[in-house]
Amino acid sequence: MTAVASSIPPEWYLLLAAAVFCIGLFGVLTRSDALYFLMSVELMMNAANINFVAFALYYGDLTGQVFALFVIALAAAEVAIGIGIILVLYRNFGVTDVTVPTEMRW
Amino acid sequence: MIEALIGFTFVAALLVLLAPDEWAGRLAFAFSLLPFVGSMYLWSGFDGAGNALTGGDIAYATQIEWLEVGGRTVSWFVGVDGISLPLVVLTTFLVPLAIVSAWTPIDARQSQFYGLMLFMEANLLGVFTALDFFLWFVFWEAVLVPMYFLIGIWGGPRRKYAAIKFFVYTNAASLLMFIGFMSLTFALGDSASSFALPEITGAIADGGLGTWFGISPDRIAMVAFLAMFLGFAVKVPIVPFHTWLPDAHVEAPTPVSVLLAGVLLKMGTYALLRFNFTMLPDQASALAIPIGAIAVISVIYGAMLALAQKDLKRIVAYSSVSSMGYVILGLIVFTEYGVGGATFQMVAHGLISGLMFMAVGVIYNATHTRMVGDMSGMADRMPVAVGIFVAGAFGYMGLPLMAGFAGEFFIFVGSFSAPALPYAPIFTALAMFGIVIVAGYLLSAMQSTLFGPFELETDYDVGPAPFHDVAPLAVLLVAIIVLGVAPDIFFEMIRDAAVPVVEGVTIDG
Amino acid sequence: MVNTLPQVAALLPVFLLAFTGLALLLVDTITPDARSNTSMAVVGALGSLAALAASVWLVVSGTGSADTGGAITLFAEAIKVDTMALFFTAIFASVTALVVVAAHDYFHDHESPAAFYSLVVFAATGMALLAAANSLAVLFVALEMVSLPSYVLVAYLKRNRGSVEAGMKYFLVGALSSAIFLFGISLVYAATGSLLLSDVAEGIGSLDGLAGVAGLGIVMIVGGVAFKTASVPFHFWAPEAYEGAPAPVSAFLSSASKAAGFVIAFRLFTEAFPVGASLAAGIDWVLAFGILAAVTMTLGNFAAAVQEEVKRMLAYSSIGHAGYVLIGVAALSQDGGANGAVMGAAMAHLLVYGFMNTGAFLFVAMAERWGVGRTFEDYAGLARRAPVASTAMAVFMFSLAGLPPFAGFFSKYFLFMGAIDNGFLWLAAFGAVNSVVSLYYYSRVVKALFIDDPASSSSLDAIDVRPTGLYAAVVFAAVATVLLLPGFGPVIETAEAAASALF
Amino acid sequence: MVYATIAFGLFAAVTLAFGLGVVLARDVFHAALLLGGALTSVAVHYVMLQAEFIAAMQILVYVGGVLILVTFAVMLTRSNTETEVNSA
Amino acid sequence: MIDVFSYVPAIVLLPFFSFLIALGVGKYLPKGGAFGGIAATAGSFLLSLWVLATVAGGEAANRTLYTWASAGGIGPTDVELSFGILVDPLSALMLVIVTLVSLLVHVFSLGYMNDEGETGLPRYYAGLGLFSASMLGFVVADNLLMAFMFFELVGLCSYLLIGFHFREPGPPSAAKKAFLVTRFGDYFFLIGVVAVIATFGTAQFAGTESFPALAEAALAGEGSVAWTPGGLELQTWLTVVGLLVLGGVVGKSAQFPLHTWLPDAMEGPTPVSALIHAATMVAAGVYLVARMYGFYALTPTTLAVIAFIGGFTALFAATMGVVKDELKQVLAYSTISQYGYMMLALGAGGYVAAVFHLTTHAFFKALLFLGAGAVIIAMHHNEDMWDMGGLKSKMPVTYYTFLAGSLALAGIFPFAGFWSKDEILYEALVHGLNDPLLLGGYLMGLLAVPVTAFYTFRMVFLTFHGEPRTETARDPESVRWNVKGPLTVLGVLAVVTGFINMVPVQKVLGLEGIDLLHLWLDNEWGGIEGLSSHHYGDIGPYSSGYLVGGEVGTVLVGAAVSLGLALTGLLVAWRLYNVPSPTEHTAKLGGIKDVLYNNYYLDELQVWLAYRTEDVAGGANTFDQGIIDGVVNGVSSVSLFGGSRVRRLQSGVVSQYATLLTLGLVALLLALGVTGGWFL
Repeated sequence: MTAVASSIPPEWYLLLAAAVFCIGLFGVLTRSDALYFLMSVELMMNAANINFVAFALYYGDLTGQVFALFVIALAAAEVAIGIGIILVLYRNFGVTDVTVPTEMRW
Repeated sequence: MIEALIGFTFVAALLVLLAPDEWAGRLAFAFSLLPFVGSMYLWSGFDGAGNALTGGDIAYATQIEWLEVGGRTVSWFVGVDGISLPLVVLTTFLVPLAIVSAWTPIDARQSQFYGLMLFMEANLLGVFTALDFFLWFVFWEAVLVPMYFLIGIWGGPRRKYAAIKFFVYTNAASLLMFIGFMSLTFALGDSASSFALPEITGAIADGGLGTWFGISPDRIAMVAFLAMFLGFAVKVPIVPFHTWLPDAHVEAPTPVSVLLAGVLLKMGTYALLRFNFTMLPDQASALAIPIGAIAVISVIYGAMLALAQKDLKRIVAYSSVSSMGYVILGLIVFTEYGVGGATFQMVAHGLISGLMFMAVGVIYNATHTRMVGDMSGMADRMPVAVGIFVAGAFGYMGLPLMAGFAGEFFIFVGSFSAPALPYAPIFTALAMFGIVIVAGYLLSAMQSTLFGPFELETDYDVGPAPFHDVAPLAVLLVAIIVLGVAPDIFFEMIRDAAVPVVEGVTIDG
Repeated sequence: MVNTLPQVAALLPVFLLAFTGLALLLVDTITPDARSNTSMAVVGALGSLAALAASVWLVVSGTGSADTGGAITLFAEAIKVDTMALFFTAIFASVTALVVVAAHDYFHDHESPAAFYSLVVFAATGMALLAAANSLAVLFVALEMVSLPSYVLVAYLKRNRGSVEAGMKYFLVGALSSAIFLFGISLVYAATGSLLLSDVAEGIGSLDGLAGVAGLGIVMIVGGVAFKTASVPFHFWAPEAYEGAPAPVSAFLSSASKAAGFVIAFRLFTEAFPVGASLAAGIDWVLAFGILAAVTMTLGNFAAAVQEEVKRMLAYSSIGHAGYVLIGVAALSQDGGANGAVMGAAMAHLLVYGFMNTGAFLFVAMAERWGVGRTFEDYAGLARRAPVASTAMAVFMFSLAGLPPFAGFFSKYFLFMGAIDNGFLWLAAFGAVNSVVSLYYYSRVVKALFIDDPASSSSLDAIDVRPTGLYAAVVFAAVATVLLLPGFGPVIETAEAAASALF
Repeated sequence: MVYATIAFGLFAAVTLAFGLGVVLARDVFHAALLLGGALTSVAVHYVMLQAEFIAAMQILVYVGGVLILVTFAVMLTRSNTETEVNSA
Repeated sequence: MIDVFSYVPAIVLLPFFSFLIALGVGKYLPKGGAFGGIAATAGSFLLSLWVLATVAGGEAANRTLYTWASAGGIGPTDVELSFGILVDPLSALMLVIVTLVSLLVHVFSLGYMNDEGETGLPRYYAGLGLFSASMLGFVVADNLLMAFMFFELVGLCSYLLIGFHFREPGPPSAAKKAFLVTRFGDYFFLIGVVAVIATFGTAQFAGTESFPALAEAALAGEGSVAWTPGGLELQTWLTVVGLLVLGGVVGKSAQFPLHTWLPDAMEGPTPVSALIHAATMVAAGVYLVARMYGFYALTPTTLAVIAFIGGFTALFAATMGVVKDELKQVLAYSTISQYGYMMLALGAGGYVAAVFHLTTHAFFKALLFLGAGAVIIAMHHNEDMWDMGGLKSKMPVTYYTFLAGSLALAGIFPFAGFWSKDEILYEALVHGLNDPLLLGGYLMGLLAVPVTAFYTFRMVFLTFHGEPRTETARDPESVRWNVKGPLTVLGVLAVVTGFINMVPVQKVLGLEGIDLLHLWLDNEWGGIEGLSSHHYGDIGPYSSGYLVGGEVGTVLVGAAVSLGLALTGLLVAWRLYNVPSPTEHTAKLGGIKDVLYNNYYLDELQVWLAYRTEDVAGGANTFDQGIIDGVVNGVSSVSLFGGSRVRRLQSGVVSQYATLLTLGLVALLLALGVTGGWFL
């Protein structure tokens, strides 16, 4: 397995992460359902994590990995809260489509 | 001493604010006499010499460090010299009179009104005595707040528009000025270690301006000059930055107009003198022709506008624009009579325009209109008030042996042959034509409102004005005549402080 | 004395806040529902005041300042307590105290106010930790500690459509921004190989070929900061969140949370991405902040000028203020002599802003408590029935506009001054123009309160209660706003010293 | 070496494919499932990067926790939506 | 020895105190404060006589009494602005004239105002007091600035008094016009004052450091002035300054083209008209030129202009007087005309002649006005001469004194006017023979003589002769001693004043010493160095030329011609109007009639100009409200509009927020990337 790390240039991971990030961002921008939104954000965070883990190995520094762990935990918490909010949103507006509640604007 | 004066006025403002409405007017008047007495005391013991900014002896100076920022100290630094003392006296003199003149027209929320008046007085005193830039700027800006309320709450029908316009416009100008001044201080670099105006003035005079972010000292000085000039031009106001003034005046209640015209406009000219013309005389001198032209335009254009007005207050308001043009002319010529006359004119105009606004107010109290076409023959019903009105109007026209003439004449004498202003005789002669137009519109207005058969549609009898309306008018008139007959009571000390300003300029050729 | 205490004592305010949060949970479980509101408010207020006292005492005693041996680092340098951290902790604690006291009256008839207090205090704990973070990891975790309770707080009124809508928008934009911020951190980590700020700075100094990656990361981090500080273009959540959220929460978000955003910026862009090294690497984030500052203040102020609702106006004004404070970062220069001055002024402004802006939102909370409505027209003539509160509001408005004799005057003007001193005349000019615009809409509030006549004689009858806690908070904020003018010396000097220590 | 490259390429492709699936899926439930796939393939990357623990956590927390939550949410909201639509 | 000159200020201040008393407590005093005024002017009169005697005794005074403003610098010069007194033969004479006329006017007012039951008497007497005080202050002024200040105060008083009947529409308007038109002249005067001070650093009239002396020295190359405007020759500049000061003179002395205020000023009470025309306001202009004659004598161009304006005004005003129907209107135009003569004299180098005419005119014009006042009392304030007639028998005192005044005005031998007018024409003639412009002035002055005689006697005949044409004229109200007294005094003076200066007699008969006024003004009995008629003659530009028979022949021819012309005018009037029921003959004038009736349309022109000024002001106002204020408000509108656009960004849809946010970030990225060169 050591060979894998040393054989793959870190730039490739950068590119992979960037691609995943962009996909997530694409999802955020194109989907109007809050749940898609949430999942897309998860993808983006995972993209960051790929970087952390990859470069932790590259630099031989564990802090990246540790941070990735934290991120996973925080992402989970965020999803939990997010789903709570989506549920109250649903209760008040009857939808999970984020483009519908526009009572406040301008 | 000055601290006591300002402090007392603040406390008095607070007390009046808390007093019941019925007492507020009387109480405020009583309180406002004390600052007046205090200023008289300052005057009697005045031992200053020269100009406070150029190393002269400052009377009653106090300097206490307040805070330090960016390596420069800000301090509580107050004191008076021959230029500021007359304005301090003017302020403390006008405020009690304005308060008395408010007794009739102000019939709601009195304690707030009088409290704000005193609060404004305290800040005005601060403006005229502060010698540290930040301190000065605090007072300078703080004047606007009570003024905003005074116009906004007790004003006429369009008071809200006028108040906001006044407030925003003059603040915008202040900011511009602030930025200009700051560039100047930073260009001074290590030459000045505080925001004390004397130190900054001295540092600039000693060539302390350095290159600042690649901009040459000359250019910085010029940019700062322009920024400050524009900033103060709004306050003065100088054409074409004057349009807030008629609106503010027309909507403001009489006592507020009195202070607005009497003292607040002087803040602008005072600051011009202190900052632009004392600190950066060479820049001023380099711009002599445009500034002279602006002065002349202010005089003539303001007078022409006054001629076109039908509202008495608007007439007086525009004529203030015109009068302030004279002051600018006096400043730009850099002669003792010019600069001294400009300062004297500030005081004189303060008294005269105060009188005029009060007189218009007295008539308004009785008629509830200020439109020229709505009334005539008021002299028939309120002879004393009208008599003083006429006297004041002639004072405004520059009748000799009244204060206005002295101020204007000093300026004219000072400017006619001034070396600092090319084509000075032509500028002066053009500006002088203002005295004809001012006579034109004031006489016309008086003819149609005060004289002729009495006509006014009211459902009540119009009788003589009450004593407490007329008394301040009379006091002002006496003061105007005294200053006109014996201008030296102020002019001597003003001149003493103006000489260093004049000497500060370098005239080519 | 400081030397006799263990180093970890420097984190006392953070511990106090965290402990208060826990204590609140405890109280909630043991007190009967009927009295829980009051007892929790008392505990929360005492706890935050204790934290405030602790941080002030630490500042005064010189903890972490350059005079007493420099910043105190803890936990393998992950935490670093210096004067700036303590200064900001003081801001957070004071805002928290005000909000907690005010919330007592605001939630007087709310079914379950208990969670509110603990959420606020936990968020404050996160902020305090944020201020002391010395590693990107700690920073991100602390940031999430602030954000997650905030999302809930905004949506706290579960049956109120406005509150829920606001919470949803805040959360979604927040989650997106967090992701961007995190990705930015990962890129920086990729480019420099470390998460410790000082090591990152070193890495920035020796980038080879990775300038683009680091630059991209920094821009994304700027985005995260912009979100937290409600700066353009990450500001979109702010008007809605502030408008929809319960007014005390709006106060908390717009003051404390915004300050938290700025502490990140100040910390990161002095220690992790120093100006000189960044510029040498071709990463001109100063320009980025300059653009953001200019656009933010302009957009905030111009939009605020045309609002009909006071609360939404305040929301936009708070965006505008973010623009002003951004000058504190945007006006830095490589060897500008006034870097410390301008950033210190920004910090001082945040402190003053903490009082005046919180006070203003609390006044809105009071109006909501009275039920007088939300628009300018609804506020007409309030001064007749509530002179004290209205006067306090006038103080806040004028102070926000930067008029003397209030503290906002000095902080704003020192900020402009610092910008000019560092050669950023154009930023100061932008600020000046915007101040003028802001004057217009701030004075509209004053005009409504004092000058306008009430729409009808009965419209003021709603003002039949005098909520003590709200009054106390508002008046206290007003007094602080006024007194900070004469007492500005120590504040600005501390702030300047704290900021200078970073360069 | 070549294997490593192939493995990276393969799982990168899988990750991206699943990711795209998430954002493009018509049905939210499908999307949630696709997200699970994407996260799992990311976990594979972690393994390749010698971060087995992280990979484990990834699967535990995400696939085991987050995904379930999402699924709950999907079910809670969608069923109601349908009934509402039906009732309407 | 008592220093009488230290009492000179009292001459000024006494009437001033009467002003204060009348204003302050006048309504509690009998006769509305009249006695205070009478006492004050009487006191002043006595003091003036004493001063006159002292001056005759060889003393004079030129003192600075009070520093108005301490020396301040203008450019390189230090200037002190002060008040002082200058008492020399000229001012002593003028003091007596002014105080005497003022005293008589006060007395007359008892009859004209008090007895007629006017209201506002304290105000009236206060005005008279201030008027006298201002004029006296002007007369004793020792410098140009002080002169200007009192000159202006005189204008103020004329405003107050002309507008005395403020409840009617006419008087306030006339008062405004009087003040405005003279203010227009004073504008130039003020520039002149400032120019003098700037040029010489002083405004003193007398002494070696006075501005005429400095100018003289500088022109002679023996000194230099402090300042001249760049590139201007001294002579040119002095001419300009002289013309500027002249502006004030033209305004106050009602010379063409600023004479239009004076006929309107007849709206004021008649005694006030007497005071204005005889001794105070209008006289002030001419007196000013005489006062600084040492300066004017240095600039020939100015003198020529003065002479030409004077001659033209004399003729021009006289022609308008021909067709007027109202008593006071005729007198008003005659005043303008007569002051034209004085200006002609001054311009022609006839300094003494001008002062002489000023003196005689003061008396006979005061007499005529007071006489007219008496007639007006009698006629119940009807002034139309066509409603009068036959008053000769009803009011003999008035008639005979009025007749004396008229003869003097018409210049009939041996009444006062003859002597002074004759001397003016003589001076203009002898100096004009070498100067065509001046000769033109002379000819116009000469032409005005028969016209003057004609309109004067037209007035006399219409008023007093023939049959009474109305009921009132048949039974006029009688007047009392307080009217008759002043008339008598003035009547005597109108007859005898001429004898103080019988130059023709002296020249023809060779009697030395009867040209008293010449000697008086030539410092024969003392005076101030440099302020003598000889000195003026020396520095003046004129040389004399003579007609047949040298000096004596010229004197005789000149006198004969002017007297003959005057008699011709008188005879024509006699023919046309001394009939029982005269008719208007104006129709014979044809188209000229309308022109004369409308005063050559000059009023219309000035009104038109005033309206155009108002139009310009209106335009400026529109510009101000529309453009300048529009810009100010426009900035606010644009800001608010911008704000309302900006807030549209906030669409309320969170997806769009995400999009905008991303776009913003990308934009930032591009900006930084391009500047930082990341993409290279």
